[in-house]
Amino acid sequence: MENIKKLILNTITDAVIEDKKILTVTVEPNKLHLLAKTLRDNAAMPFDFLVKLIGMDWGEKLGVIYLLASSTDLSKEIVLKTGTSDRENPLLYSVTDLFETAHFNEREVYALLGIRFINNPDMRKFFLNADWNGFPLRKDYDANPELNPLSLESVEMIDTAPRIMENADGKLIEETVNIFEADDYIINIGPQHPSTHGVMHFRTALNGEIVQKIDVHSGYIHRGIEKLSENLTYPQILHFTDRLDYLSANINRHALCMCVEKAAEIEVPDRAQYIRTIMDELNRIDSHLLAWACQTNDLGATTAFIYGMREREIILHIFEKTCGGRLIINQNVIGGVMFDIYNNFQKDVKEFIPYMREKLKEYDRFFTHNVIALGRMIGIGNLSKEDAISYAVTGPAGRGSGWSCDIRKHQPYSLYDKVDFKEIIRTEGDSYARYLNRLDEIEQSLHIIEQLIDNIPNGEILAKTKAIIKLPVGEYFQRIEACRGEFGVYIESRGDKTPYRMKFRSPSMALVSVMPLICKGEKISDFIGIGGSMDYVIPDIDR
Amino acid sequence: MAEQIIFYILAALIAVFSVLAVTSKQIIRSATYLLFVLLGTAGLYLLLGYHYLFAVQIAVYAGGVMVLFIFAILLTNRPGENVKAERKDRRIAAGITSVAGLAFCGHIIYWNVNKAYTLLVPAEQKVQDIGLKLMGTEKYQYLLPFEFISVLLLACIVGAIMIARKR
Amino acid sequence: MLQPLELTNLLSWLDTTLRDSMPVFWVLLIEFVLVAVALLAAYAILAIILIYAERKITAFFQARFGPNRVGIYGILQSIADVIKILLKEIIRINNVDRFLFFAAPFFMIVASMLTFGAIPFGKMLHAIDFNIGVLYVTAVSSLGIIGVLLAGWSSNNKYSMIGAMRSGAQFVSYELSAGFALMTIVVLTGTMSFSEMIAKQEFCWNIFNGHISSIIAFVIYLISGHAETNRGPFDLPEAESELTAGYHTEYSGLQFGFFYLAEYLNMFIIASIATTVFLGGWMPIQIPGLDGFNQVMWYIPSYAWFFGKTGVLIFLSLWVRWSFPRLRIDQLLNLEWKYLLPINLVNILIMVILVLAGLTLTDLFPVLAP
Amino acid sequence: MNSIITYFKGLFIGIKSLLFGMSVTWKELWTKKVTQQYPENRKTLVISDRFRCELTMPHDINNEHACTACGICQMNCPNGTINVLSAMIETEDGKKKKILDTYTWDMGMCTFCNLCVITCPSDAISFNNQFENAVFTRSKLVQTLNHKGSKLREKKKEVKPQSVPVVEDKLTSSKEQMIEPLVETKISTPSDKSIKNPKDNTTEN
Repeated sequence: MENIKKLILNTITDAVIEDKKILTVTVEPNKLHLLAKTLRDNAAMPFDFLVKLIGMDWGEKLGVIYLLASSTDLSKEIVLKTGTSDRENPLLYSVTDLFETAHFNEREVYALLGIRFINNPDMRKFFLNADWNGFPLRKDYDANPELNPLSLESVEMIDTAPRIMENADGKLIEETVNIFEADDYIINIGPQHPSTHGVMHFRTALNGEIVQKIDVHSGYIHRGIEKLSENLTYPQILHFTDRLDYLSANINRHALCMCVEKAAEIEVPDRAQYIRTIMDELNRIDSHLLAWACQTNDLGATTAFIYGMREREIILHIFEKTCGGRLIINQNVIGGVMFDIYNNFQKDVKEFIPYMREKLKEYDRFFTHNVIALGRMIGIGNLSKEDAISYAVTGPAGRGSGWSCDIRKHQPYSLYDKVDFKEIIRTEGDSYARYLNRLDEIEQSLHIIEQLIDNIPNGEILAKTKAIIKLPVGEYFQRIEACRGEFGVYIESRGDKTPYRMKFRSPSMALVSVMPLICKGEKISDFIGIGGSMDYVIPDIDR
Repeated sequence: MAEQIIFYILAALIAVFSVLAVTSKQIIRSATYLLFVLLGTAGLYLLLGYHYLFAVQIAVYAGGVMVLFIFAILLTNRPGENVKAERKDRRIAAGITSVAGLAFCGHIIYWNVNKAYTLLVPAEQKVQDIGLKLMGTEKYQYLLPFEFISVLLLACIVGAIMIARKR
Repeated sequence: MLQPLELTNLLSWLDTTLRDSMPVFWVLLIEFVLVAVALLAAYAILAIILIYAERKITAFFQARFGPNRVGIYGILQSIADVIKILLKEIIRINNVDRFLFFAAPFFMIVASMLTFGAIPFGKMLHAIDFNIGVLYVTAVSSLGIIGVLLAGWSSNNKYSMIGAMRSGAQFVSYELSAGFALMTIVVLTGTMSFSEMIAKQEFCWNIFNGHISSIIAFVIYLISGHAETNRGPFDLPEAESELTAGYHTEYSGLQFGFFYLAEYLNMFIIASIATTVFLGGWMPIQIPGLDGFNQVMWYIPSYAWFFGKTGVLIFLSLWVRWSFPRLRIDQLLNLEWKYLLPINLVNILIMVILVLAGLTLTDLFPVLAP
Repeated sequence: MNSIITYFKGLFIGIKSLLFGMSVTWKELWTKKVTQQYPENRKTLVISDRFRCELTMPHDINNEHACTACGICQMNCPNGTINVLSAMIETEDGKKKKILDTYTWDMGMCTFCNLCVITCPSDAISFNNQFENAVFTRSKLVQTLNHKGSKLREKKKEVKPQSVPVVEDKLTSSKEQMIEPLVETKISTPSDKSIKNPKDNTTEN
């Protein structure tokens, strides 16, 4: 890291470097792009993975925090900060040309904080309509419903995007670009469509059956969880995490619990760690099963979908008996778990493991080698490793492109450094690789559970915590491997019982942002199939 | 008697739909009316007991040609788009041509209508006979025209490929 | 031979009593009307039974119970659905070509009804017996596609349009294979008439008679027939996960009911043509020489044989439908143009050689000839 | 030649894979069905006892509950589902005392996060297993949990008598602390009450 520090100071002499847990660098807006580029192109340890892009309202300043990590070693992180004190017309420089994932994130920041980014190719608001008044995540936001009345009028979609570009002599030009050509044949896939896995809207330009361009519209179910969290205490925020990516509810909640525990220095009892890890892995199997089922359903195999649901039901039953929830399971709390395991938990889980293994074999016979399925997955939706990193596509999809991006291996948390499991990596990068990755990860999760289930130690399941949890002043990052990729929590605390700023990194957003790239030139049926193989969950995007 | 009633119904249908097919402003409707005309003709064949011709009429025209027509219209036209009215001089020309056609056909029918009754064989033709006639090389047999048609079709296919490849 | 359960007895009794009591013209008129009513009723009842059977069998394939609320084991479910569909509002949609929009479902249902009329359901249970039965069936069933195309176009909906275009491409391609597979058997039997075909299969079904070639033709016919009915792995025109409901997205109420009905009846029609052409139609299983056995087989009425064999084929079609993922349009056309059609052409050639060289089973073992 | 071999190899491998797939569905045709016939199996249906359905306030035979109307549940609820209305009465010895008037809970807004139950200092509320909650209007989802005419259960002897006043003092003394949600570190497992933390007062550290 010392080399990196030198590198930073060599590039930007007036950069402010703070030696916190994670190296934090604050620079002027106009130098950020250069610094990010230097860090990304640094050969020894390229910081080419933009983990989080967090828009901030510090009060006197508006700005952005970038959490960068190295794609070769995810545990190496750097935080970049920049900001502007112009609250009327805040302008920052875009890093979209360096990290493609920044594109949607910057649009999100624009919608929620009103910061516009120079050189971002498409500066429409993400999540919000263009006519939304005010910027919700700003501290001085006026939430009066009269400012943004509910409209029942049908609004014509305008396919033009404003943007600010910087030309060669450093002059800023505001312009509008057309997203679609006038004679494009556009169909709306979504917001109500059986295969968008939620309320998602893809405006798709077709040439016959072939997809030419996709424009992603999101935010139909945006609930403003990050804003809501600013007025709630940490235990209260917990129940929101389950509702982000509801299919990896337990894992998301684990992430927030860990972030708060780390900040408040709470030691989680061993028993709770075991329970958490087992539940996380069960949750992962559950989620991957659903992903498998939905993917098969997207490819038209309804029967396979129901088989997947059948196996998933057993896990849900275990969840229900453990903590009374099936989908939103409310198991983790700060300091441990809410419920201890029930009497027959171990027996049920141990019965499930061989059953699931047998069913995996059945899936192989039924679908994995099916000649039609192969034709619809092999070589479809190719995502190269470079693109995966640039778009920050993690999880089974990222690992299907040959990128080792499992946080459980790179930054082990809970008990993942004590158990033996393989990180499944395939290099093909197509739908089939992602499909197989999921099935193999189910197998690995079973393997992890097998190692833990008999060794759950006795003891407390909940650490003693203060009645009111206040986090010390500071910024806290927590990254975790959710079912769809890296889930992240960022908390900025000002010492209150509520966070000053809360940000969740949703893996699904990266998965959706890469759809226009990998679907281009594929057939419309394959667009659906690729969507199934990416397995995004919409509430995770529409936080 | 029943046959005559059916004949007049079919004839009226054919006549009405023919006119509609020509006068309709929307090209896809014209195609549909044309389809009804073809089906009515097939009905006439059925009435005469020419089952083979009936089936071929439906398979080739209704099932084959019309499907291609509609397909082509779907590919080129927008729903609800009307056909532009034709220029006046062309309309007059078309009127003259159709009257001439009517006179020509009417003449033939008028002078041959009695002969036709004697020529027509009321019994059903066997498919084998038709097949043998089509494939035969003797007098009143049709191998040569059949082959000519296939050459014509080949030319059409080659032409179609050429047009498609240019794009 | 004793055939006490055949409907023939009843029908001929009816015919003679009518002829005794009134002039021929009125007898014919009454009989025409009766036949038409019987066909329509059979059409509707078969559809109801098929829908119920499909839902139940599908459920069993998928570890579910299927309909089980209306009546015992849910047997009244499809009747309830019919009532529901009849009561539903037919929604008027803006900016559509109303005439074609309304006409499209009729094309579908008329085409399948016309085909339905030509099927021999049992001994003497024919509405029409054309001497070109096979050709007639192929010709008339091709009308249905026009309904699909018009429905897709006139709905003024892009999903419907894509569905209709897919359907068109699919139907035009697969009709070739289906036709060629039937022609293979026409080569074998030397006739296009269904009744003659059945008569020739008294001891040896066509599927055995032409052994290799027949079996290939049978499989190809099942595949392409399945594709023509827009079902199973070939349901691209209405691909639920892609196009919501394809060409009939905008239809509701009875209009949708027509599409639905036609789809199910087309499945039945394909199965029954396959039965008639390949599996001996209504002819019972008979073994030359074993008169006692044959007598017992004849005791089972011919329509039971017909529906039994058709039922097996329909089950096969359901089984396939619920086992495979959907094909993509290029895979679908690949299957037809790269596999089925060349195989079919070679197959016809093989069949011609078999027939000319006298290698069919009936040629080799004359005892099997009728 | 090679292409011909691959053509037929592909054909046969494809057919084989399809037959494998069909064998799976064939087997499934004969296995026991896994779905449940819900209204019929009502009597045998087992709902896990930790399953959270309706919030209830258990009353004993004397129509007494344990709710002291402290309002901690109301403060802890992230959605504002709970509304505790209290009334002041004078006890026989002349002291002013806060008692529960109405305790309403809006099921339609509840996310069943269990925070109210685990933070309740006096174990007055719990979730039950009554899962058939469908009603026709949304207003019916708002339920009053305390029964008519019910009153606070007298403290048993083993519970320290001063514990309740402590809470009351704190809550009434400082307005600031009223809004402080108190997350009590306590587990509530209906099946296994023994691991429950015996502490039932909420003292701030």
